[in-house]
Amino acid sequence: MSALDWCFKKSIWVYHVNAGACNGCDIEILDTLTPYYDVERFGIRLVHTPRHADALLVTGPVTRQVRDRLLRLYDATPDPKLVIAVGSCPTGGGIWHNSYATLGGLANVLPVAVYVPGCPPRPEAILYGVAQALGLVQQQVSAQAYAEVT
Amino acid sequence: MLKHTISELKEALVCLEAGRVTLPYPFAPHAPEGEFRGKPVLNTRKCMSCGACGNACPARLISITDEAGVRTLRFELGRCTYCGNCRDACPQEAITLSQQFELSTASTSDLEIRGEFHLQVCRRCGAPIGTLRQVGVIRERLGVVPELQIADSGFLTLCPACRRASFLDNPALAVEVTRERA
Amino acid sequence: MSALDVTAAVFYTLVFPGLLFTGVVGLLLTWVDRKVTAIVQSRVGPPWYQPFADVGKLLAKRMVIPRGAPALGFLAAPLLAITGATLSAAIVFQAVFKPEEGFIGDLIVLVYLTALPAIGLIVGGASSRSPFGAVGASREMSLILAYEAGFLLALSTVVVHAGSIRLADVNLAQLLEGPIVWSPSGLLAMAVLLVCVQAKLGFLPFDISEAETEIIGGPLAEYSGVGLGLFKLSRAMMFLVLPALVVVLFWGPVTATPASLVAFLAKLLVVEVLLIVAKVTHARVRLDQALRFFWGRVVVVGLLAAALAVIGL
Amino acid sequence: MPRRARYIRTILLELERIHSHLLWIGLAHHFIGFDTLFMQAWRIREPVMWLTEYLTGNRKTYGMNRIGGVARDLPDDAHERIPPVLEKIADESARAVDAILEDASIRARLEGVGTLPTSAAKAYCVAGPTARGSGVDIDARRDHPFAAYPELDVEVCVEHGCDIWSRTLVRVRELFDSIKLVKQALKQIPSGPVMADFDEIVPFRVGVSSVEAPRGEVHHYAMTGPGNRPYRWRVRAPSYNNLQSIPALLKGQSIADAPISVASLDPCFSCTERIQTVDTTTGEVRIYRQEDLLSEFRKRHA
Repeated sequence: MSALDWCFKKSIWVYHVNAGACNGCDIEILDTLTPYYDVERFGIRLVHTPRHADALLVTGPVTRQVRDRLLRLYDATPDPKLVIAVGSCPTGGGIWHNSYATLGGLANVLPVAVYVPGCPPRPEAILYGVAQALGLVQQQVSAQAYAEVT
Repeated sequence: MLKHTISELKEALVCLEAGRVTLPYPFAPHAPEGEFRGKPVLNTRKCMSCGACGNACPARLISITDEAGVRTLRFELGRCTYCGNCRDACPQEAITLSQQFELSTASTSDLEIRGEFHLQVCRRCGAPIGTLRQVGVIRERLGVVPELQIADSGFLTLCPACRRASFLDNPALAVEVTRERA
Repeated sequence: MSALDVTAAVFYTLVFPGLLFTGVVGLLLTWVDRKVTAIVQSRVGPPWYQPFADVGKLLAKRMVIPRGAPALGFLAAPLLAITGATLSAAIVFQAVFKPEEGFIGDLIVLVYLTALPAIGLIVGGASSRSPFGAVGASREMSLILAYEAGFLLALSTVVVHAGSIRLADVNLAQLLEGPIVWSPSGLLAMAVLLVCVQAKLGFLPFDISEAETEIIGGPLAEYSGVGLGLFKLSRAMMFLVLPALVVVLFWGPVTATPASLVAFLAKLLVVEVLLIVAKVTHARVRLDQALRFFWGRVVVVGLLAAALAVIGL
Repeated sequence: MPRRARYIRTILLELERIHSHLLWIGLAHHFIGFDTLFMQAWRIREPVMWLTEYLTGNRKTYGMNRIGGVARDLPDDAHERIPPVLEKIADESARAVDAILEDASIRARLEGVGTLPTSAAKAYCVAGPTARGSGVDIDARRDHPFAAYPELDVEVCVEHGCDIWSRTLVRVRELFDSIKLVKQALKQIPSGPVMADFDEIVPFRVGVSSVEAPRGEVHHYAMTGPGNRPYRWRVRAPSYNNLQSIPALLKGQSIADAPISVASLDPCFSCTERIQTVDTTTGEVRIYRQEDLLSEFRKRHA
């Protein structure tokens, strides 16, 4: 773990992108900054331009209109960068997954590091997702499979 | 200028009096109280894979496919909005919404629930009727109600088309029906 | 200048009170700033190493140069800012550690050097080919016009008190008559200087040129990686240098003895916390309001302080 | 719909208004650079979010309204849990508001900025606190009451300052009024069922409702469809007509006032981004203006 990795683990500047979300997840993202959850303890800060950002927090099912702006935003963020999908809409398209107006989730547009499902995900869940992207915590959820044997 | 400085002192007072309120999360859990609508969990013993939940789900994330005698029930919880309609629609109360909310994952395939159930096939034409459990539940329920007692429970393993056909071919049953009307 | 003197001078400006020392202490003071802001906002705030991690990460990230931007201006701006911060740190601490080497008129040179980071911002903003950069640069220019007047008036009061424009003499004068701040004119001048330092640092009531929510970082909008890192580092260094200047000018003699150094540190922290509390309890003012405030109240009080000093109070 | 369900819907709407107004007060001060109040306002707001999470199972998407009533009854200890939270919010926001009333730096940024005279407010037919801040006395809870509002006394807060400061005052007074309304609703809530019983949702029936949301009147048009799925659903959010007044707000102001003027409408951009036609075959996106729609319609039905 070189000094460089240490710096990246300890200081992540986050830029929030609303790709057609209903503002539910956006408010929960802002909630993580507020005193009860205080994401600055982990060195995470909300910045207002993609140039300063290390991680893109994307909310919303990526409507057609926002697609090329989202790609330009992704290019504007200097490497190394992370993309974190916040909410059920970017994770799988939410209710609008088969609607003509959306592209059905973020995976079809950008390489996503971590998905944080939830409608809206609790601020703790977003905090847990970003901490997991930083490798501070383990993933809790796993698939459930069952085959009936008679 | 004086009023301004007074109001600033009041602001500082309000802030300092509140003290530090940050929760020790994630080092200490902060579980939701009451009936929180978290990740749906399928109780595979109770579930008879009837598909009522699929019909009630707004995000259409429950898919049922029947092939080669096996019905696969698949929940793609990546799209789930945790509304609880599937829990309300399930006749067997097999789906419950857990209190789990930390669902972050690196790949959406971790958010899937998959269940395979054997199908009951119609003994005459081989078309699938429902899962073995469904037929079991129906037989159990029919067994309980006396007046619905039909002599031969063979009808249960016939698909609706074949059942209709067997009624027509069987003269004894037809006679019985007409006598009552006359 | 023999080879030894050159290496001593280079060591002096680049390592001890120069780049390295000021950078480290400046970043620590930025942590104090973020911690105090967090406490007032009733939350925990970042760990002590946070500014180091931020600047370290920025220096390691790839720097994106906007297409069509004049590369020379774009790359020179952060260097301009960092050299300004380093040299002004060297001069301010010279009065403390090597008083005898101070040259006549180093106070005037200091005025120009402390303006270099702001000029770096202007050059950076103008050459970043983005409307936000342009607006940020023009705001920074008019802000400089606003607070330079007050800054000079406060310094003139000190010059009148100390009777010389050499930092070491100011130290000497305070050694004899005691800190300038006790005299009424000194007190007024210190208040004026504090307000101008708040604007020079770009702290909240006056962070008009780098308003995050209005023009997304102004001149810094297009910077990333090394450029942004250098700008943040120079801002952290100025956060040490300017309050240190205030303490050296107004608040008593500062000599190289450990006792007075500890007193210097204590006074420095008092000034820092004063700046931070002012930052936390104020909203950002508009540019025209800032100009009216500086050219109105601040210049009047500055003139009053200078007049009192001339009379001899 | 049973009376108890009406009361539960009213209580939840007022709780949402409380958290929405506290959210706006925090955000507005974030836009003018006063982050301390942003943090403090959202700290005061957090208990309401936990309360609604306890009542409905989710912090924000309550999912309580169902056809014919409410999905879930109030938990039995609701009467012990809600009042203390409201008390805490009432006195903490009272002290915070009292602290900022005289702060010159805030007044300088909010007073006389983003002015929308009463005539312009009526011309742009803005709704909600934006209208009430400009002296337009409209409030859906009193003009055409819904849910349990006929049995509650709603106090409509109107300010005549026509600028951002008066909109702030309107929202602050509405915050305290909502706290009073929730307490009154809790006292008067009748017992009884929360869900009317009906067998089938008749398809292709139309329902229209207009409700006083925190940002203004929101109008829903819904048509039921086969298989208990909505066949048509159209929402006209208040931000849709509030946003039309932005040119009037921004005229003759500097860049610094632009974000706070737009934010003073408490706009919800997601609610207004819906008029978008996509040609499903080519995938080409087109925005229709009113004239194009009218001409298209006349052509089809000429």
